[in-house]
Amino acid sequence: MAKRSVLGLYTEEDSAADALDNLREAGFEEDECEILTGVPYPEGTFGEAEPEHHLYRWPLIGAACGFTIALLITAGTELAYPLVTGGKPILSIPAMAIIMYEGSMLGAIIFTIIGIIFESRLPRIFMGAYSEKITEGHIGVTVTTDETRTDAAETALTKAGTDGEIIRGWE
Amino acid sequence: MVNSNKWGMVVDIDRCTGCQGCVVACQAENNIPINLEEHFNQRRAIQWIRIERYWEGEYPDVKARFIPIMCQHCGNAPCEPVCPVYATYHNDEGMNVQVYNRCIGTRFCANGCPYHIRFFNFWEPEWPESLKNQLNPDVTVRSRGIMEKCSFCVQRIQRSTREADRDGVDLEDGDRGLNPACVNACATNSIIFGNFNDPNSEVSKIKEREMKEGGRGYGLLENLGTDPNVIYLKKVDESVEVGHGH
Amino acid sequence: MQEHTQLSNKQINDDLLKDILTVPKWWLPAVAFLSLIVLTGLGAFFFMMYHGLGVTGLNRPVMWGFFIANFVFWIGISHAGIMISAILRLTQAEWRRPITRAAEVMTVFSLIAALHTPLMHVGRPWRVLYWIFPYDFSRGIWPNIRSPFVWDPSAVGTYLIASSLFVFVCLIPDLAILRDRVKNPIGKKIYSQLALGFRGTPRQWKLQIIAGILLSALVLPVFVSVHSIVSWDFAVLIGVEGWRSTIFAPYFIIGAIHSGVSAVAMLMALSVWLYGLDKYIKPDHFDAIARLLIVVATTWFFFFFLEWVYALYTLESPEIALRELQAFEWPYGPLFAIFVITSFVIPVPMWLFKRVRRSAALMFWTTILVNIGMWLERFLIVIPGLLRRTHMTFDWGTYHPSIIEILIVVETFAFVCLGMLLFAKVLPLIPLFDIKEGMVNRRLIKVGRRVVPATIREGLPHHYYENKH
Amino acid sequence: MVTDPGNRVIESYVETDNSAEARKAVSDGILNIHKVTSNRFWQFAALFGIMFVLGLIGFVMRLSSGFDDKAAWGYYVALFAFLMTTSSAAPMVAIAPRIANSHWRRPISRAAEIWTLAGCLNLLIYIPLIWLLPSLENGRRSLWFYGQQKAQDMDSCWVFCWGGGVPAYSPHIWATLAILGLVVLGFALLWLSILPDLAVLRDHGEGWQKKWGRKLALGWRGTSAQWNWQYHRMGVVGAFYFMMLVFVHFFISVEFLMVHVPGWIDSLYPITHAHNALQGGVATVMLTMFFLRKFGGYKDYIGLDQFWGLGKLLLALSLLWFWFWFSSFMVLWYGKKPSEQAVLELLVKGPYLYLFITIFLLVFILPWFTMIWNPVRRSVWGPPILAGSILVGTLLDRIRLYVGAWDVAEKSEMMHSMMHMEMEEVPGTIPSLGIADAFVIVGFIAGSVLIFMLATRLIPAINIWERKEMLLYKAEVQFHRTKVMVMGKPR
Repeated sequence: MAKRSVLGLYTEEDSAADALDNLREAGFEEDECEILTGVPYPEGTFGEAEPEHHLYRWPLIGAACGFTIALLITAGTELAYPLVTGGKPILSIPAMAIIMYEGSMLGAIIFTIIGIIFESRLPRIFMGAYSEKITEGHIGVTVTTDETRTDAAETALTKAGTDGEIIRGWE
Repeated sequence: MVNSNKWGMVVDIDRCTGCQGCVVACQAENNIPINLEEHFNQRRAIQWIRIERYWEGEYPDVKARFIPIMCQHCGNAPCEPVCPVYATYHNDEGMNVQVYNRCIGTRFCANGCPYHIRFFNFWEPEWPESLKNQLNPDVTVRSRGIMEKCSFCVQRIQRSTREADRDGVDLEDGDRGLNPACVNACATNSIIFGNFNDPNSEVSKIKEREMKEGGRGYGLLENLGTDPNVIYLKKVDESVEVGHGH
Repeated sequence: MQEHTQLSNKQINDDLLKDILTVPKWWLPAVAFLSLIVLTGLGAFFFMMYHGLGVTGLNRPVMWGFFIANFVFWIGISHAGIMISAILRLTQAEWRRPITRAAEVMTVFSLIAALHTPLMHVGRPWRVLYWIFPYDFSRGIWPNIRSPFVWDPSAVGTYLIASSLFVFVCLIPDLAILRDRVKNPIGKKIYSQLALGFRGTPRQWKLQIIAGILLSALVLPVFVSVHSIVSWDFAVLIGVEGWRSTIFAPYFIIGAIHSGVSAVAMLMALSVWLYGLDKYIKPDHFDAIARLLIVVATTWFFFFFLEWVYALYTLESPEIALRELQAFEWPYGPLFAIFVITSFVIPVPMWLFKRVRRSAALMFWTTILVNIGMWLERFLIVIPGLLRRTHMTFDWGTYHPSIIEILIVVETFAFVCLGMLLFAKVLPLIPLFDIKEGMVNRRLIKVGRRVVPATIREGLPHHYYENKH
Repeated sequence: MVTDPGNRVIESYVETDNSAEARKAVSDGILNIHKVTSNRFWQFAALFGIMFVLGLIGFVMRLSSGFDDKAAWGYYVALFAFLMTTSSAAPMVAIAPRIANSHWRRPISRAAEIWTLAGCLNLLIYIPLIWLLPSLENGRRSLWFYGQQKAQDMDSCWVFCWGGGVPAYSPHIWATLAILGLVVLGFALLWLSILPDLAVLRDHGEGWQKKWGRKLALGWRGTSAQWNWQYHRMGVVGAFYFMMLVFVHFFISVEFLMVHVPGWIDSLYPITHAHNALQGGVATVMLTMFFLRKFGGYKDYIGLDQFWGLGKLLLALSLLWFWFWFSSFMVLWYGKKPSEQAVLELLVKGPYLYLFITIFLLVFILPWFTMIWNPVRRSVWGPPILAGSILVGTLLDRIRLYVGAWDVAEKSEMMHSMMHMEMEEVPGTIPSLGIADAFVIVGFIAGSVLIFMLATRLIPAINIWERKEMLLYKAEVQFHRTKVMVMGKPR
């Protein structure tokens, strides 16, 4: 089933919010409608649903992985080539601690970055219905749905008073 | 494998005349490039063993004091753990060995050594044509960019051990084939080399005698806890404190 | 306290992207000149590599010289970037908005600059991989993880990767803007690839904001560890009285923050002058960063004081002799005086005056002074530290940097400037979306006749608002 | 006129509810809670009072045992250090955020400042220590480098011999002045901050509170000039208090710890000690807030964001604890200097190993690894519990350091020689805790708490004027379809 996306552009936050309400009335699901803004607005400005995410798990997992790898590298190399230097023990824990620490932090950060990109549903291959005006301060309301209901979406969007512009795009 | 040897040295400052014989012998034995005047001016001369000379007293009654300083082969060597590539480590014969192939020349160890007996090859080593054939085949010629230092003439130790094993005899203490070049060259026998693990060796006896209270023995800068394998016997007259580190 | 000018998104885009979409006149000559210096420096490096380190002024016992001092200096500069952006993000200071990215980018480039010198100054640079990278192909041996020189790459590497990724993630929304603005097709293609199809949905924005805070919290501990480890390159050496002190790690950190925050202030002044961003970087920002600098500088001075007190406290003659060498003997005495005066005595009292704090020019020159002083500080730690007057007077040495060393040091400075210029050519040095967010969140509260600037608090959990007061 | 990114006019000013009623509501609300004194309060006060009496008994016992046996005083000094690390450091929690001008501090600052009153106990405890401070006569190491007669011996230095040394008793003078100064500054800070509230008591309080309010308020009328000065004064006094705190910890850690342990040259230590103080101070205030909320009836005033703010501080500080410890441990561990090895043997390994591990868990592992977890950090129960663990850990830490050091001071003769100091033998056991020491430790901690409780009878435990001030700068407004909090930043 081919998906289509429809985009309405607004200059007023409130009319964008109205558009969202209209869409809900017209029976569109939360996950079909999206707000596009060029600025981070406070959460729920348009009465949209608060996005759920599990970002905080990522660094913990990453740290665990990094720690394990670093532990293996440090302890492993020391045991694999047991040379005495400066009367230090073969397993010099304070020295290992430093590298294990760096390892965990590196793991945590890399996983966090991946997590951020993943959780914000990026990368997105097809832009769908999108307008360059959005990064100039316009507010877009887009509906992603199957072809049959695009007209309904369009009417709902226009009813809220777009600046006369409706953009259709493929998904 | 655990080796029973723990090589070490005793240097009797009381006997040292500062004749520099050990220095020359060391240069010849270990393929150390000729130290020209500019090397000294650049403070880049390489002397695995050097005689440090200190003046004592005011003119006219001024005395010269000499102390030969070579790698102390410390038990807790500050130079070893800081090397990122294991180019220097403590081998099981109690020696601090330098692996030229591993060295990449961070010179961390040279800064770490409180005795300044680690030398860096700032230039490619050069010998006059006449000396090309004099180079010792048992010793690597060090290229530029790496550290080097006294090895207790490890090549001599290896050879004698090998031969002793072959003939099935024990290494005898003070054997000239075993001794490092500096020891053989010393006219006044002020440097003695031997195995600290062998209670009958000369060095062990001296250690036994001199390291106890009232003895003349001390380790250079021993308060740093480097646990050197070289014992110095101080001048007999007690007023002198040459190189007696705090 | 900040003046209140509201700008439209369009205007912000036009202001901050103009130097990317068009080429300013001074740009090409500047880049050409800097690249020339960089090339000269690289030439010097290859010359050194070919002839051996004999071409430097190093000797026994001064085995490290300009190179390592410079390394420590750049690591120090690199710390401000993350420090500023992370601390200010976590404390939600509004004045951070225009500063953060420039600081972070400076972090990245100065880290690379810092990596130059230690890698160049090894005896056999072509074998440097053996040192940095734990692998076992040909030699049947691994790096010795007990060595601070193995901790260094692990820490600096982590820091470099972390900060570059940090910069990239915070760039995504601005890349989206560029994607929509850039006209030439190739550029548009590249930008839209980098923007990963960012459209600005509430989810994406929410994660952007969390990313800023979370990553700051994660990068701060790394930033602390990096300079601690760099300080241990020195502090673990038992034979060097001047280096072996436990305060080194915090002392290096606070010194790094001192020089780095000053560098950020310099950067702000420069971006005002070069890119005419006075609409975005205002006297208030200089004022705020100067207040921060006063605190940092004072703390740093306390650590400096402690380091000296304890050096003398040991009452060991080599230590005292070293301190006398550092502070009173030619040529280090005068350098020491310059260092103390430029890094503390002149700037801090000046910053106490509002007029100084609010003037870009004065802030620029005072912070330049600070960085001269801090470079000298590193120099005075490394070189006299090695020239220490030990009991064995036979080994006392001297050190004169050679032209090669000077060229390479200059190269690192040119490299960082060049990097910043090139970055600013292709990507905005001021985070557009951050500025816009500031505009959205900015409010005014009227108290009687007085108007107080206020902001909508972002990035806090919702129940934060709900509990009673 | 304010416009938004789209160049459209948005409402020009945010309305804050700072009407007279609202302000009255705040002061009345706090006063009403402040006036009532439950029976439970008196029961607890009595309990602490009894413990305090025990403490005084222990104090006398300790004094009667004389100053000759240093080891016997270890626990006593540990307690002194502990109080300096907690009650004296608590005001920092009011000072720092006030300078940073953050709003969450407002309900906290007063309680933090009241702790300065407990400083008079610290003074009492300090008095005997004057006789215990090692003088410079025996040529021991000191920040003053050496006493007079040793000056001539130091031939190697020609610059740092300040006119042939300093008076042998200078450490005593300096330490006394510093600690006295800290207490006095603390009182000044507290009094400054309560002036406007005393005026409130004077006008709306009743009975003895009214009387004392009149006496202490110094005729505060709240003119704009007075307010202006109020801010400046508090800023300056606060800054001084902070500097003095760092200075005092510098002294304590050197004069009471390091001079006793031969070869303990740890230049980082004074900073570590000061940092422990900050950590202990935050923990103290956190617990105080918890009890004020639970038993003091200030439930509506001490909210989640107070614990959240303090929790974040505590998180950062416990990570710093590890960093400071590791920074000095790393350097001492790496070298093999016998003197340093002996110090590690004394402080980390050796008899104090298990104690150290416990401290490590309580002060770093437990707080940090639980508070990185949001549900714990953003709760009213999590941070206080961890604050408790940190306080216990800090007390144990003081005991580990001070008891150990004073034990060595007793055993080690080397203290009397200036050069190459080394411990000739590391004590093998922990000195046992005498009954007197137990009394002193329990009693004086209880005493500090008692002083705090009694002080809250006169002084409102929540800062009324700062709380009112918040009305001006905080508002909840409608933003299109959502409600947001708007915060103003004055100055």
